[in-house]
Amino acid sequence: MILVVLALVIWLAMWALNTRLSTGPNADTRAIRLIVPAIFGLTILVVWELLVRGLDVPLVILPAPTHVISTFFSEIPTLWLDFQQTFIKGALSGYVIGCGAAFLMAILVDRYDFLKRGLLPVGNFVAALPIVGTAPILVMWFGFDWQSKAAVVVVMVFFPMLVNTVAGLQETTAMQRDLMRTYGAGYWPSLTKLRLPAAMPFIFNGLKISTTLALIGAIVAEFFGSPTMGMGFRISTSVGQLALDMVWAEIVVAALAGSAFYGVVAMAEKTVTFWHPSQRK
Amino acid sequence: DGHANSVKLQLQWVTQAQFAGYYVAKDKGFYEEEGLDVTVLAGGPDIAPPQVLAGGGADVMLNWMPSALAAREKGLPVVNIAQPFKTSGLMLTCWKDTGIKSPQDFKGKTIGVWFFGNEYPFLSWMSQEGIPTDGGPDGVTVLKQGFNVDPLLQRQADCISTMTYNEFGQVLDAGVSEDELVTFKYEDQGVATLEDGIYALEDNLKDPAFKDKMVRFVRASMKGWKYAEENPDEAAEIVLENDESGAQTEAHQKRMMGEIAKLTAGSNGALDEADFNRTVATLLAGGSDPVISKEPVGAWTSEITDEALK
Amino acid sequence: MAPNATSPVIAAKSLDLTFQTADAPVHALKDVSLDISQGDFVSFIGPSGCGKTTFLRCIAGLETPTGGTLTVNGMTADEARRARAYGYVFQAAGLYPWRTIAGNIKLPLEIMGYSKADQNDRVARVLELVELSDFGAKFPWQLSGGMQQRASIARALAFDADILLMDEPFGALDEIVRDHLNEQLLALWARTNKTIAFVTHSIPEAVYLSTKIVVMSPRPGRITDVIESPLPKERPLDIRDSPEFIEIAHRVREGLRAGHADD
Amino acid sequence: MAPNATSPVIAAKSLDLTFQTADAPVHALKDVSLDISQGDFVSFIGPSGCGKTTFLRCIAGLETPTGGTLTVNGMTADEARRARAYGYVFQAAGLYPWRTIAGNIKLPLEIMGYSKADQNDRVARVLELVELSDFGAKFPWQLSGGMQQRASIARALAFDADILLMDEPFGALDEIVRDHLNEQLLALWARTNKTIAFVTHSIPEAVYLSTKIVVMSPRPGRITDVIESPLPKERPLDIRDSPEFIEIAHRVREGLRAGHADD
Amino acid sequence: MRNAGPILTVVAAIFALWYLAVPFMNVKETLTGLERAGAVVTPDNPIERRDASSFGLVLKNSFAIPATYAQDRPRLPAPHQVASDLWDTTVEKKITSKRSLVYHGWITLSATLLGFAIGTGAGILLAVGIVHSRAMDMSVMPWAIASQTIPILAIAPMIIVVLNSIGVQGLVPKAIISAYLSFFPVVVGMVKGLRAPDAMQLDLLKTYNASQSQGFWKLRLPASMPYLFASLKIGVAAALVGAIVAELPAGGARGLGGRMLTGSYYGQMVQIWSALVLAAVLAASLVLLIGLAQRLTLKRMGLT
Ligand SMILES: Nc1ncnc2c1ncn2[C@@H]1O[C@H](COP(=O)(O)OP(=O)(O)OP(=O)(O)O)[C@@H](O)[C@H]1O
Ligand SMILES: Nc1ncnc2c1ncn2[C@@H]1O[C@H](COP(=O)(O)OP(=O)(O)OP(=O)(O)O)[C@@H](O)[C@H]1O
Ligand SMILES: Cc1ncc(C[n+]2csc(CCO)c2C)c(N)n1
Ligand SMILES: [Mg+2]
Ligand SMILES: [Mg+2]
Repeated sequence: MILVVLALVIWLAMWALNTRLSTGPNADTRAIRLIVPAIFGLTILVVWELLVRGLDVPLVILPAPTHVISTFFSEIPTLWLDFQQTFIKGALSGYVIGCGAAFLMAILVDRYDFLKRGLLPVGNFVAALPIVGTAPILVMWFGFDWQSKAAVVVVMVFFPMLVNTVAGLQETTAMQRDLMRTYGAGYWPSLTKLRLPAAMPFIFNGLKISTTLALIGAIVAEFFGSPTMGMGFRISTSVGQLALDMVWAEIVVAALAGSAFYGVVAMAEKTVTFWHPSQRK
Repeated sequence: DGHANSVKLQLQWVTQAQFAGYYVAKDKGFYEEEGLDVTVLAGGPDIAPPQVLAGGGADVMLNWMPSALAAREKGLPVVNIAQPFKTSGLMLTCWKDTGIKSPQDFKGKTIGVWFFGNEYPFLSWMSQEGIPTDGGPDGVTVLKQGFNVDPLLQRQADCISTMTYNEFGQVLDAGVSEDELVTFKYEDQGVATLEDGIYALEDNLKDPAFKDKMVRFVRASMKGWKYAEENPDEAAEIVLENDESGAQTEAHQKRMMGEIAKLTAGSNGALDEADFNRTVATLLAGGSDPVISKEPVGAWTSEITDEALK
Repeated sequence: MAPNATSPVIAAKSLDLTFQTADAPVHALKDVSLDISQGDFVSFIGPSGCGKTTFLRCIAGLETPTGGTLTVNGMTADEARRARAYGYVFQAAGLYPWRTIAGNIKLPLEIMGYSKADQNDRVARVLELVELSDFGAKFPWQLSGGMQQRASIARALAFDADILLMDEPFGALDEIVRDHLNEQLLALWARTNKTIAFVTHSIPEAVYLSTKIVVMSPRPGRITDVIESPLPKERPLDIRDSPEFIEIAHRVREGLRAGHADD
Repeated sequence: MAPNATSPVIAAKSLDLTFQTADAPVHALKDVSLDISQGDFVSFIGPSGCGKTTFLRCIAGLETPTGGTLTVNGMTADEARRARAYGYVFQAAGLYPWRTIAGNIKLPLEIMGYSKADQNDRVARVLELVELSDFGAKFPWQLSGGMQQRASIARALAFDADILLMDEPFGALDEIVRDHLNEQLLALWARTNKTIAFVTHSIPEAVYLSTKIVVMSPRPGRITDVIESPLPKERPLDIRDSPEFIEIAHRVREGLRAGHADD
Repeated sequence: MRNAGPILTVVAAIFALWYLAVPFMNVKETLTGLERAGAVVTPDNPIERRDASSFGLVLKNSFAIPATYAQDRPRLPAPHQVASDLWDTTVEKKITSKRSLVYHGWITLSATLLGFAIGTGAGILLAVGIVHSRAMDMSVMPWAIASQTIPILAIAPMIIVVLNSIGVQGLVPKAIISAYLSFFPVVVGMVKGLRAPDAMQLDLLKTYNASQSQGFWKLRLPASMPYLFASLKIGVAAALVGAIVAELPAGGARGLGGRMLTGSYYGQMVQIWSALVLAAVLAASLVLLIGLAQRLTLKRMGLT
């Protein structure tokens, strides 16, 4: 009980601290921008730890963070193996193929209005197919290894990427397009010199959304059949063994990998679309 | 209080004739005769019954012993209080034309295995055969098989795990004849582990009222099982009525009931210590990463069945 | 293909243009006839919506008239556009934000296939012309509005078109910067003898710059007055305080007010 | 709390304002002193970035000066804002697009807690004042730019503030519409005897409207000239062709050009 | 409906491709079946056939093509197989029957709607908090993003068990998982929307000395409406996926998720496809409905 009360107290104290920091004089410095969310995350971990201990939550329901962290470090070789299988082979290859195909398709769709009016609504419908149903089908078609995971990822990222890229290619203003016409510029010059650069912020929006989708897709697909490694494989079998610490260690890997992937794409966005108002300053 | 007579039972799979005894006992009023109000909770591939038990979502669960013993080692003290299944229905089913005749022929082949705690008997078996399970020409390539038989039908795997009462039938239903197949029952290989036992939490069993409730529960359940064995078609009908997914077919459930009856036939509900010891031996022998590392203590009790079968 | 001095560079005869919109059709140009000769500086002035932009866009081949004839350099407007007969300056600078100032000016040169060396030469030359030599490597948002507008003029000057179409190029600028750019534009025009068609809202600007002021009125858009300016080609800024100037400005304002009467 | 006629309504003494930005601090106002009396119409003119808007925002209590003193109706600017001492008209109309014209005008009345009946009365009155009575139920986008701007003026007039702060309210309009609104604004001012502070880029506009023209120059923003207008209160539009008018305009232009010299 | 032509063409093209693909996808199992029934197929060895290309097999055994469209356990069911199953399970069955897809669709839909309501409510509240409290903005937002990298399928069972243990069962746990997926798009959209008013619109209120709550009701909320609807469309589709995911560990195999699961479990591909199609139809209808509400609302607000 003491631990529970302590958890509450810590929560309130940290919240007060964060409120002070974020409204204080240095609120806009880089350090504070990093520290505030860090404190928040740390608070959650501490409160979680105290509650698990205080309320005697069984390990098989929810392990304490310290437990998860120690498992994380002792199981690094396994986690690394799973990470390679799921992230590098499954998610990344699916991401590249899916986003690449969507990009090319977007250029076609943008060029032919007929496709835009016909394909996008149908695509919208197809995108609504839940992964839980498509994953078993794709595992059946593409086998147990990473290829089927990549296929699931392709299906998941294709449409968000397509929609964003198409929207981006139409993002130019009438004036920008007219300028091209005054130069008598044909399709390709206006694509490469105007519409693609102008579409970049949207394309990156699609790429960013797709990062988390790719990882989740690859993991979930492994629930429906896999070789004997991979993050989704480990999660589902560890649940069966009630090794919840391992489950959470994999979730930590997923969260870290997902956030890092997102961060890398966001950084690339910053360099490529440095000119966009949202990136300046 | 109201809880004194209410029991929640967590199954380890969706509603099917594998659990006919419990549905029959409920439907025929055997539980009611014992003054019990029983709720049967269906399971599925994402449900770990021990977790449900630990969370208090159920009072008793059905489980395969490897998974239950693993839970015990993880600090969740579950105890087997009855064992309605005498024999194991687990087997590997292989295409004959792959040339597999004996376990030694598995080398270089691809085999589908159920994980989720069910991989240990297989690993134990392979280590007894001296076959590595990490692929290569001299080992087997293991797949985590989903819960259907397509990997075999589509030849993504040379062998897959099946239950005599369910998946094996599905293979046959798909038009495959038995002489195209080679099967290896775990029972015959000496690596069978106990399936579908009834488990409760150790702490709860210290409470006499709970114990009494379990006694009545087991007694009524066994009555249900024996009734199901004798009236397999009626039992299958009862199961169908209780199926919420609407996906089961009558033919399938009737055949399953017939096969299930063979597995429960030898049991009056009491656990045979020899079976328990064989299960433990199999699991302790299992490969480099054994599911249990030491002889379990107190993992089963005869107190309930002794009382129930008096 | 330079047209000889006597035949007009731009010749519109009974031009008509109706936009088909969702509700009612909009009659944007009605019976517009106008000749513009080599070396003319023609300003178009008129209330909002009178069709100034539409007329300029017709000349540029960006809009297709629904009636009448229009020739530019003796060709149809669309042929002239493909032949890159003119440079067009929009109301806003419209620089591409992902290109530097130099990159923006290079854009038409790349598209028209100038050689690399020639591109750099021309960029340097026009940057100097608009007094932005130090800013070639900057991005548009790093420049003030007036500087951006000068860059967009440079962009239209970088290639060899001897018609310049300008749609309210100085609309967004403050009066002083505007005066300054007006002076520079006049100097450039005097030097190059280009033909300039210029849309503006400002009466003093129109009077100060033009050899010919076209007053338009809306609904439907038509020409109500064409005023030939008696001002000399050499025009210091304070010519605007001279009686002739005020006289012309007055006439323009009267013409405008007449067109506005129905508001 | 109406100040007596002799003490100024707005009094700024050595006002200073420096913005702290990521790189260098921006000195937006330096040593600005100015008195505005009841019933004055004061125009602020100056090149872009000279601090006109900043000064107006200081008066409105939207910006806090970093030095000097400023009183509005004898209070600090912030107190005056809380006392709802003024109406503010922004450069763009800034109507809320989800409210009808009447709804937009009602907005300040709702916030200030006027009764329902009073709200409707006032809306009807100011709509009539700006000649928009028929358009109360329309949404902003259904009106032309000029009409929107009039609606935003009506919004600032709907409640009882006798100071009106206007930041380039007619910047986006064409010259004819602008002339028309200028006339109306003058009439309104004559009728109500409000105190008006008015920012503009246009020299003729400043001269035409004001009793007092404040010329500013940038980097750092300061007042370089204050010109009292000798024009009568009654001003027909063609007063702009009169020699006095041209004379003042000339003086303003000179003041501006001096401030621009460093560009 | 000027899009009808292109849509129909695309749909027709998809069906054509689909029909074209069926023989290639199903040829191996079909040949095995025919061989068992006594037909002569080339090659006559199933292992050789496994390693052969489907293309060659179809060419060499063209007589088997009709049979590929009528498989019981097809790798790719033909469209008419799916259509007739859909017809059987929606129109031909009483909607209270457990074999009716309408019954299962309703189970999923009810969890979806409840979850969507919870998720939208929570999302809006969180967004309001983020917009009004800097501390919340800085600390919560990065973690809200991180929360979306957690595979929901992995923690869904835990959520169900934990809720179970505090006595929450039935519809609510499913709705909560569905809410977990739908709240994020709403938060992101609403934060953007509540911050949509520009400096001038905010300053205007300041000149009226308006209070924070007046600012919220009269400016921020109306300004956020277009953003709200855009995110509701994404949110409702996510809620449906969440409800389906939650049905896997919820037990009982009820609902469309349950249908997909048991379909996969018993190798009834057609059943999976029907459930999939119905799920997509549901999602599309929900999105359409929100689009309708959007048009009505924005029209009344004069925003279209
Ligand atoms: N693409 C279009 N579709 C329909 N109507 C149009 C289109 N372009 C212009 N119009 C209409 O044609 C008329 C003339 O427009 P135009 O842009 O030429 O006016 P303008 O004189 O340039 O006005 P401004 O001074 O405001 O730029 C207007 O009524 C306008 O609404
Ligand atoms: N919030 C701010 N933060 C930093 N600098 C600012 C801010 N607001 C204005 N400035 C700077 O202060 C100076 C004066 O700006 P202000 O907007 O008052 O000019 P202005 O005279 O109204 O110009 P314009 O005619 O372009 O509207 C400019 O250099 C501007 O960049
Ligand atoms: C969650 C979970 N999934 C599968 C099994 C293994 N198992 C037990 S019964 C059965 C069905 C046989 O037809 C299977 C596959 C398990 N124990 N727990
Ligand atoms: Mg125009
Ligand atoms: Mg300003």
